[in-house]
Amino acid sequence: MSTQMQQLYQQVILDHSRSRIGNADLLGDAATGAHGSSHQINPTCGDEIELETELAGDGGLTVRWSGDGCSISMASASVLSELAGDTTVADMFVIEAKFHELMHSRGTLEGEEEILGDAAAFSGVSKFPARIKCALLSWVAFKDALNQAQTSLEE
Amino acid sequence: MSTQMQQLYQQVILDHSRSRIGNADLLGDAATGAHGSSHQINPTCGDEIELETELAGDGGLTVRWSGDGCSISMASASVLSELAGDTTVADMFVIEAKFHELMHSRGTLEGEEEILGDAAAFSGVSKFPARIKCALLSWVAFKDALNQAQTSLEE
Amino acid sequence: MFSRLRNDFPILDTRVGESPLSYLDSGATSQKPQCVIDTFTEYYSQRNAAVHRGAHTLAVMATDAFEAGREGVANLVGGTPEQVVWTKNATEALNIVALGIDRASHGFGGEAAKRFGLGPEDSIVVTEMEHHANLVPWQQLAESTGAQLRWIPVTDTGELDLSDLESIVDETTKVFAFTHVSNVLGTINPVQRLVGRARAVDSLVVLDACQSVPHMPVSFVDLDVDFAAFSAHKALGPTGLGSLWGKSDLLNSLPPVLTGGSMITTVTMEESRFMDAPQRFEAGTQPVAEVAAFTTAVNYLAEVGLDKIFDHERQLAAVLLDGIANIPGVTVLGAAEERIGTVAFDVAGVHAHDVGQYLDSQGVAVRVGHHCAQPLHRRFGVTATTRASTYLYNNTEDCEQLLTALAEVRSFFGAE
Amino acid sequence: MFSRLRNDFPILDTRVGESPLSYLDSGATSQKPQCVIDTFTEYYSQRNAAVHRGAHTLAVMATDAFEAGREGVANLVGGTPEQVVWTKNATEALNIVALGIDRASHGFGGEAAKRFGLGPEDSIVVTEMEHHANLVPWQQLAESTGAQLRWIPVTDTGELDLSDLESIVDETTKVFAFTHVSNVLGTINPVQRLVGRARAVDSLVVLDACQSVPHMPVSFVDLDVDFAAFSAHKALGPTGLGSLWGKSDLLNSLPPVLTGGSMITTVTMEESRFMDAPQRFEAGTQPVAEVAAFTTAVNYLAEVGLDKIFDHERQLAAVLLDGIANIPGVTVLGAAEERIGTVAFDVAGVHAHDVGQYLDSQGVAVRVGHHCAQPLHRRFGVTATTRASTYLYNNTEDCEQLLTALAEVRSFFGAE
Ligand SMILES: Cc1ncc(COP(=O)(O)O)c(C=O)c1O
Ligand SMILES: Cc1ncc(COP(=O)(O)O)c(C=O)c1O
Repeated sequence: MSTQMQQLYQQVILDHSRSRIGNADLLGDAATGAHGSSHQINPTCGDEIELETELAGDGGLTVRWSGDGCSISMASASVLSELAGDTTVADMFVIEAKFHELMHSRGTLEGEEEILGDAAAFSGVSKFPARIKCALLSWVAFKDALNQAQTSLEE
Repeated sequence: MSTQMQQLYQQVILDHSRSRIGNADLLGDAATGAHGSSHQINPTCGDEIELETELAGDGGLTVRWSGDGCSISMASASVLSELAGDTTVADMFVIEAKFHELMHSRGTLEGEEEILGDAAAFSGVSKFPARIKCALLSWVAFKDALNQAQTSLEE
Repeated sequence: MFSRLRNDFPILDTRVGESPLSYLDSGATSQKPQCVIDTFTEYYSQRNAAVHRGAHTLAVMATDAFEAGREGVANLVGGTPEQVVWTKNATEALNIVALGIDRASHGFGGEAAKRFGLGPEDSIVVTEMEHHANLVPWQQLAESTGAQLRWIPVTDTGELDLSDLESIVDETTKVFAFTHVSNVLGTINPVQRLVGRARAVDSLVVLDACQSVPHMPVSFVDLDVDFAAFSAHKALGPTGLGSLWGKSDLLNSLPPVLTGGSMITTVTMEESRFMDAPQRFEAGTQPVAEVAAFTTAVNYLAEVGLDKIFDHERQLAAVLLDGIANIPGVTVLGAAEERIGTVAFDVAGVHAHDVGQYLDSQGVAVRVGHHCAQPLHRRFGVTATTRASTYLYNNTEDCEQLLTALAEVRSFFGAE
Repeated sequence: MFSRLRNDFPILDTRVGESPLSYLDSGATSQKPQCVIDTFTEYYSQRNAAVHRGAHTLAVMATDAFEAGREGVANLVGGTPEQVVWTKNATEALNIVALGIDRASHGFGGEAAKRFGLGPEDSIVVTEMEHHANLVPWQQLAESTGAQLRWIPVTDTGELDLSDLESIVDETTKVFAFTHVSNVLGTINPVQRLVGRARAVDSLVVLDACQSVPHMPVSFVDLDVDFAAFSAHKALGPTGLGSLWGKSDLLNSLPPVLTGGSMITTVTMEESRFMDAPQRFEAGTQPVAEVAAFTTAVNYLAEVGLDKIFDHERQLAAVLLDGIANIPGVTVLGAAEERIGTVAFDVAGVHAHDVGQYLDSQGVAVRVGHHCAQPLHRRFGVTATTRASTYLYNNTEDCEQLLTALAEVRSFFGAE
């Protein structure tokens, strides 16, 4: 087994891909309060995710998702949900930007664990151009859904 | 000057291209009796010819044409008109077939002067694939027009 | 012979990490023998020029190469050189037919094109196993003309379910478009039976021959189809080239889609007249070097013999199918008897993307995803599969390399 | 520098009969430097695979090469990689726009595409100097939508006659399509002025950049055009490749014409959804090796410098124009100040086909005919001309070789 493969499929990732945090029934139209939802698809492989965000008054947020995809995309959604549960909206934007940067680093960056938590384990993915989209799928959905939630808050 | 060029532009061809036999005002709709007319165009260079045939009761025929094109295409129409004036319809079909064969011979055939007359001078053209269409333009028009004339005779 | 010709393909010596390359993705695109690669060098160093427009020596040589390619294809698939239209890929070829019919249905092409006209009372029939290239253009045509789109379903064994053929392809059917061979299941469809039905209801037949022409002897004349499409790059030829084959009277009356230079006879500012096929469909500068290279490829295939290639790949298919049957948790899609060496499978508990990644780490190049056949995957209840597809240069070792790696996948991902 | 780089082009060593080759037909297609030719060998021997669909190593390398090409083009002509769509040639690029507007006018593409809709109250404007590729598709669009086709006439000096610009391009004008540089006259058109007028009436601008991109620095961003088309094969790149450049919001709302695999997000049997640009317009397997080779070509051009290329060709144009002025009976079409090294001429008493044949016998490769611009030729009262067109690899000797041969033509054909 090549070390690249071991970096790609770190144990954290494999674990998250199996016990998926945030993977739950969606509220859909039943959602109330400041919320947003986004459906993203990776046309190359057909991977899909539907992701909902709910904003609490105190700046906390909840993420729920349902999806079908490879271990990288599912683990990424799980890690994202875990992080979102532990932090504020403002911090999540920082994390999102960092994660994005990491994914496009082509292996030149190390994931900063203090900021990224388990998401740092995805640093190996950036060496596999074809898999970057997998890792980002849920984050794209997250950004989109969060934007909607914030807009609904402002209204 | 290469010998190929001399074979292509034989003096007979250059002469015909300047004093063009059969190059005359067309009758158009004024034509009576067994006749036909055809317009052919070489899309590559825009060369055109409009050619009319008239069948006499005795199997003789007249060819008239008007056109705009290179020396090969104009000389070919001229030679054709000369031949048509000297022979019968039946013979012209033989000549047409021979000329067609000659043009597609890629230089492997000699033109038979007893049959082809001045048209034998076109043997050099067959070595220039891009020019074969020039040499054949009037012949295609002739075949088409002659078919029409014969059809109108049968009616 | 087949062990020897492998040496003609320089890319097969590549090493992936520590493993030799086992290239089992020829269903997507084939590798090229040295002689095809050399044709590019030779063409661009000795006879590159624009074709059909010049009297100069290079232009004549380029035109010769370009037209010789049509003869090569006609020898390969039947018919005459004029029946061979060059396209950028098979997708363009299929679109030329669908969009040509669209334009005919909207009054283009005059009297001659009326035979192609479609309306709300008509139907177009495809199958559930089509590649998107032979489905989406027909959906668009149905939308544009109001014609109904119908399809022949697929059985659990991955074959066309012909029990309702007579009611699906009926008197309303004006176009029947189907694939010769499935690019996912490897199934060879009963073209004769389908063409027979089309003829009975006087429907046009459009054959997607992308996965048949490279792998078995095919004659579009014997199959009696009206139009057929295939791509050069899947048949040892270069990228950037495909072909539309058609019956001449149909090609000459179908309105062209892409218009411009080299396909017209006269152009005024107000209007234009179009040439006959094949030029009619070849607007603009054509892939001339590609045609030259493909001509070399076609000769190569003819020398090896497509019957022999077919047998060789049947043997490889058997190795793959037998081997996979022994790997727990791996299920092959479809089980048709008549097939080529294309095998798609599902690995329980591991997503195809991850399977492909693992196989790649072991030097095995396969395709993962829906292989441009989403409806077929949905039919089998999956969104993505892993597909191994063979070609003449593959050998038993390539298959064994896949089988060995595949047996390790589920444990690597903890799916056992 | 320019004398040195000539050695990079192997075909220029060809001898035609007893003469060296003077290749003056780059307006039709350019020759390729060794590095571009080598890219084919390198690509097919080391990284050939289908792009965008696979996780395996070769597929990743092929995808990288393919996408890097977009970056190269964006560096060349401005904008971002997503604005660069690969096509088979420039003709396809122009057709994508014209046919996309056609489809939008017939209800395709939903709300977003409504902005493109054309009807009988609208007009499309072209010019009298267009290549058929930028004329015929607009004629077809006019026929399909009922819109009026108008054109800007050409003056005796071979320039656009802009005296009636305001009445030709008016409030009804929805599309204004014109060439940057004439492929016959060499005239460089005043793009800024034309775009200004289009903006004033809120019309789309489509630029045919086939003859500008290879020969001078061009920025589609600075020119502020909406769409632009050019071909790789005229810019040291391979046959089988062209490009459509567009503003992103326009590209993303224009309905695609060719549909099939790799341009969809979801496909059911009933309907399909399309990706954003550039993939939206790239159905089926793409010319990947061609993109890799063109990337090499673009780098080569950048290294030489398009400003230097422009100056070099201006000098050659002067040699040609001065020389021809001294040959009795030869008349150049047009006399624009702003021009590239493309010179079309008429020889009194000798048909262009014969002129070209004679020049070829002296090793000079030029184009003869209407150069896909029949209306422009009609405008100058001729059906065919002889055209010499230069590129960076040409030198003064090439021009002299043409001039010497040209001076002999009329006596050879007895036209003096
Ligand atoms: C001005 C112009 N427009 C369009 C084209 C068509 O380009 P292509 O043949 O690559 O489609 C050409 C060249 O043939 C041209 O010179
Ligand atoms: C069955 C089938 N049809 C159509 C296509 C499309 O061919 P291309 O990509 O050359 O357009 C393919 C391959 O991708 C295929 O396998």
